[in-house]
Amino acid sequence: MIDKRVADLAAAVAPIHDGAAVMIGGFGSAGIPYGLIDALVAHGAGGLTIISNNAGAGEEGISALLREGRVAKVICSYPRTPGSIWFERRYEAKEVDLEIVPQGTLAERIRAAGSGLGGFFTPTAYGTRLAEGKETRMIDGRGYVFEQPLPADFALIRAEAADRWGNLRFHATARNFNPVMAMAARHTIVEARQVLDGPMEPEAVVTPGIFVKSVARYAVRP
Amino acid sequence: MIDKRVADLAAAVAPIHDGAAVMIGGFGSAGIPYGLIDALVAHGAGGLTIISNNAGAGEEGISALLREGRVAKVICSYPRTPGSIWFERRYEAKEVDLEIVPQGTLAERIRAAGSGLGGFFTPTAYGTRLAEGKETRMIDGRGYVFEQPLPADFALIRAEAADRWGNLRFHATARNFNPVMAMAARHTIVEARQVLDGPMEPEAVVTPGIFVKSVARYAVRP
Amino acid sequence: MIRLSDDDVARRLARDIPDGAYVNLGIGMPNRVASFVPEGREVMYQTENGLLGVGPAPDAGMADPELIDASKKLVTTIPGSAFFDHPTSFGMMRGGHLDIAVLGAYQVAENGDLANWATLDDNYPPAVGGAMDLVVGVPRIYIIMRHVNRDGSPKLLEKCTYPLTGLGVVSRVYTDLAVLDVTADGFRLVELAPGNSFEDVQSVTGARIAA
Amino acid sequence: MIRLSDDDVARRLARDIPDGAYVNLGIGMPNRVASFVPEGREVMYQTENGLLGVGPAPDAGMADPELIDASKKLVTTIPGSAFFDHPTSFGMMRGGHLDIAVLGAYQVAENGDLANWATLDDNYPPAVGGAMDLVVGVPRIYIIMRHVNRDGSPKLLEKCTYPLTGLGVVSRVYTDLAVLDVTADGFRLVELAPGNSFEDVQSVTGARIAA
Repeated sequence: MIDKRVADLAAAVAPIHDGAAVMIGGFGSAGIPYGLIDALVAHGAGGLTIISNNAGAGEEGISALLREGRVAKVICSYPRTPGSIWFERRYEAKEVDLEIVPQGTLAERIRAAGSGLGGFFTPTAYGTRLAEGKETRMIDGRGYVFEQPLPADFALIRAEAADRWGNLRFHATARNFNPVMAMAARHTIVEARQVLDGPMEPEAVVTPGIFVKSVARYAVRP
Repeated sequence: MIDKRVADLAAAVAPIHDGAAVMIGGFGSAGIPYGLIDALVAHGAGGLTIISNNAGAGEEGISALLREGRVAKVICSYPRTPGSIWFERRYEAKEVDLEIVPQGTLAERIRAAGSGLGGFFTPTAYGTRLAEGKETRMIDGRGYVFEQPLPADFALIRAEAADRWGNLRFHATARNFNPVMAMAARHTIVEARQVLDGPMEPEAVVTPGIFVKSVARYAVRP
Repeated sequence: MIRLSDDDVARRLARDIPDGAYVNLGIGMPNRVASFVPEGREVMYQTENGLLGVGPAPDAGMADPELIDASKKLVTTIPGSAFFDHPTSFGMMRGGHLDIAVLGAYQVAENGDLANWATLDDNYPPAVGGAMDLVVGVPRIYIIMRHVNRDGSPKLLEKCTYPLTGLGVVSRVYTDLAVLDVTADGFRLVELAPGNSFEDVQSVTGARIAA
Repeated sequence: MIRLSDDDVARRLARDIPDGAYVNLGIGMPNRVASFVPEGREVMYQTENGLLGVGPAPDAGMADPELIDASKKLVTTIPGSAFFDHPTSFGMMRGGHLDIAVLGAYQVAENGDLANWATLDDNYPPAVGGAMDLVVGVPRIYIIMRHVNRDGSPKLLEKCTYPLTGLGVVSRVYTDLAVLDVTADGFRLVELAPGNSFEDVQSVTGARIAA
């Protein structure tokens, strides 16, 4: 029988090891798996590479991981939101490495990893500082940059609803990076506001369960 | 005001010109825009390049376009289903060119065109006859083939429901190539089994209306 | 010189957003444009975080904390809205499906180069977001900004000195002093803000303007 | 030699499909495997045309003409099913998300090369479908086929003579005479069909089998 439901958030994050690359869904405050991140802070794994659009704000979420010194590197598009105090502190103290990736390239690199592609050419960032050192190519008279797939060991995902097969749907703009990160990690962990008793309607599924390893309930909405 | 609804199928296909590259959604008998194809046969445009997974069967759909001599080239993954008599006849008489693309590569080349990418490396077909003459690359010890984006002038799409903004949803396995082709053509034409009076629920939309130019009602289900 | 208010510049730009357009508005001044689009035009705003058809701020008590725009502001849906994920959102941008993007800028060069994501101050960590994807994909990039910096130095230049966001991407610039097109021959004056002379505007611009 | 029936070969292979597996079954003989998977195992079958969780044929009168599998047969959904589009479907394959694919073959070589999409007969137009995507992405490729061609010539070879589908991709081969693993050292016998000797099977195989 297929049943991806686990007892709680702590059980869900237990496999995350020191030095792991961890994708974390969300954009702004929408779709961030706060419950799983709190559980990861409590779990204690360190030396993490965090792949996410932002680098946390305030004392919550990725900020808490940075505050507790668990993060060795951040790969993101926009680390500097008002209130990203813990990222800024760790960055200025050179305690955390930073790789900046344009947002669409970040999404596409993650998708390439999840889809088994070896890389792609994108026009984004051609001729800019973010393309320095990268392979470029002229295609039909236009400049493109070669970008590599970006996989991860784990993905922490926030869903609106999940069933025991791991099928997921999302709420409003909380969808963002969650479906694509679910595809790209070797071990995808989901917090769902609702864990359904029965199956999700097949047409309503956004992320098919094949991409999901475990599901824990976390009913709090930010 | 945004209103993509047009009077009928004939009005929808009227802009298709001789020599156009036309994507046609569907796999097997599911999700094929039979109404639009019939209208295209009646419309009369010829010298077409047809991009689709199959090359028609029986006397309907793409087979009718082939029978009437409107097709100069087919780009597809699987032209040879039982009953592909018109494709076989035209192919054997050297009246139609054929480009065979592995099915996943076909989907991904169409997606690259719709998403503004310059091409990608895929492991599919590496070392086979279908990679002959193509650029290859070893990435982490594995062979990949470079594949180019595949755009089109028009796409003919079959949807279950559409609203006046062009938002679409699909039915069961009639989804297949329809959403990705809707993204990749300069002019995307939709036949919808239902044209809604009001807006579609935003979470239920599979293809956002931005990818759609016109919508005509065609209530027949195969 | 007589300078338009930020709202008046946004109002001027809004006149150039046609009925039926698909538009991405950047954070800050660009975001104000939506409120000035003339009545009777149906415009679909895209926000990069996965919503086409961005509606106004919610009424008190009706906010959905997971329904936000790219600046993290609470928004609503409108009839015709659709939600989608990030790969689809940036496919819309890069694939040329949007009609117009309205962005702010630190600098615009006469060849259309845009600098709007980083300064020369290396103390700050860099942050790029979706700007580089927008500028390569959207056919009309409209810049809305003050004509000069606070210290009076020009933002419209022969060549950008700040790190570039994109090369040759800007179509038109709306400032508190003028509207300028970027052409193959450099900046070309479209119109002056009321009460200013061509010479006034040229004098605070770091590149030649064709009248 | 005593040959298993096609159903018996499918039944033997089905024993190796574990509970909870995600499996793609090719058209023809591979498709029969589903009906022989032992009771109590929940297996999710993927069909490339956009369904995970393929159920059995519909009851009379309940058919949905737009709910089909890759061989265009009418199917049903089961609890836990999901629909998706082609890019997602082939992302599942290439991205290594499926556990097992069961395919037919014209030829399998001792290095795991597979030929199952084209013969040397150029009169037919070529047709590849999704086979090449499956074999590069799915970690376990199981081949189900007759051990020899109708004329008695071997299908298990030192080197394929037909156009390849993929290089070094086959994990295991199930035939009417034996089950063979593909290893770094070539074919290795897993088991013989009842009543056959190793020498019998080796004599109709075009490559050396390690016992």
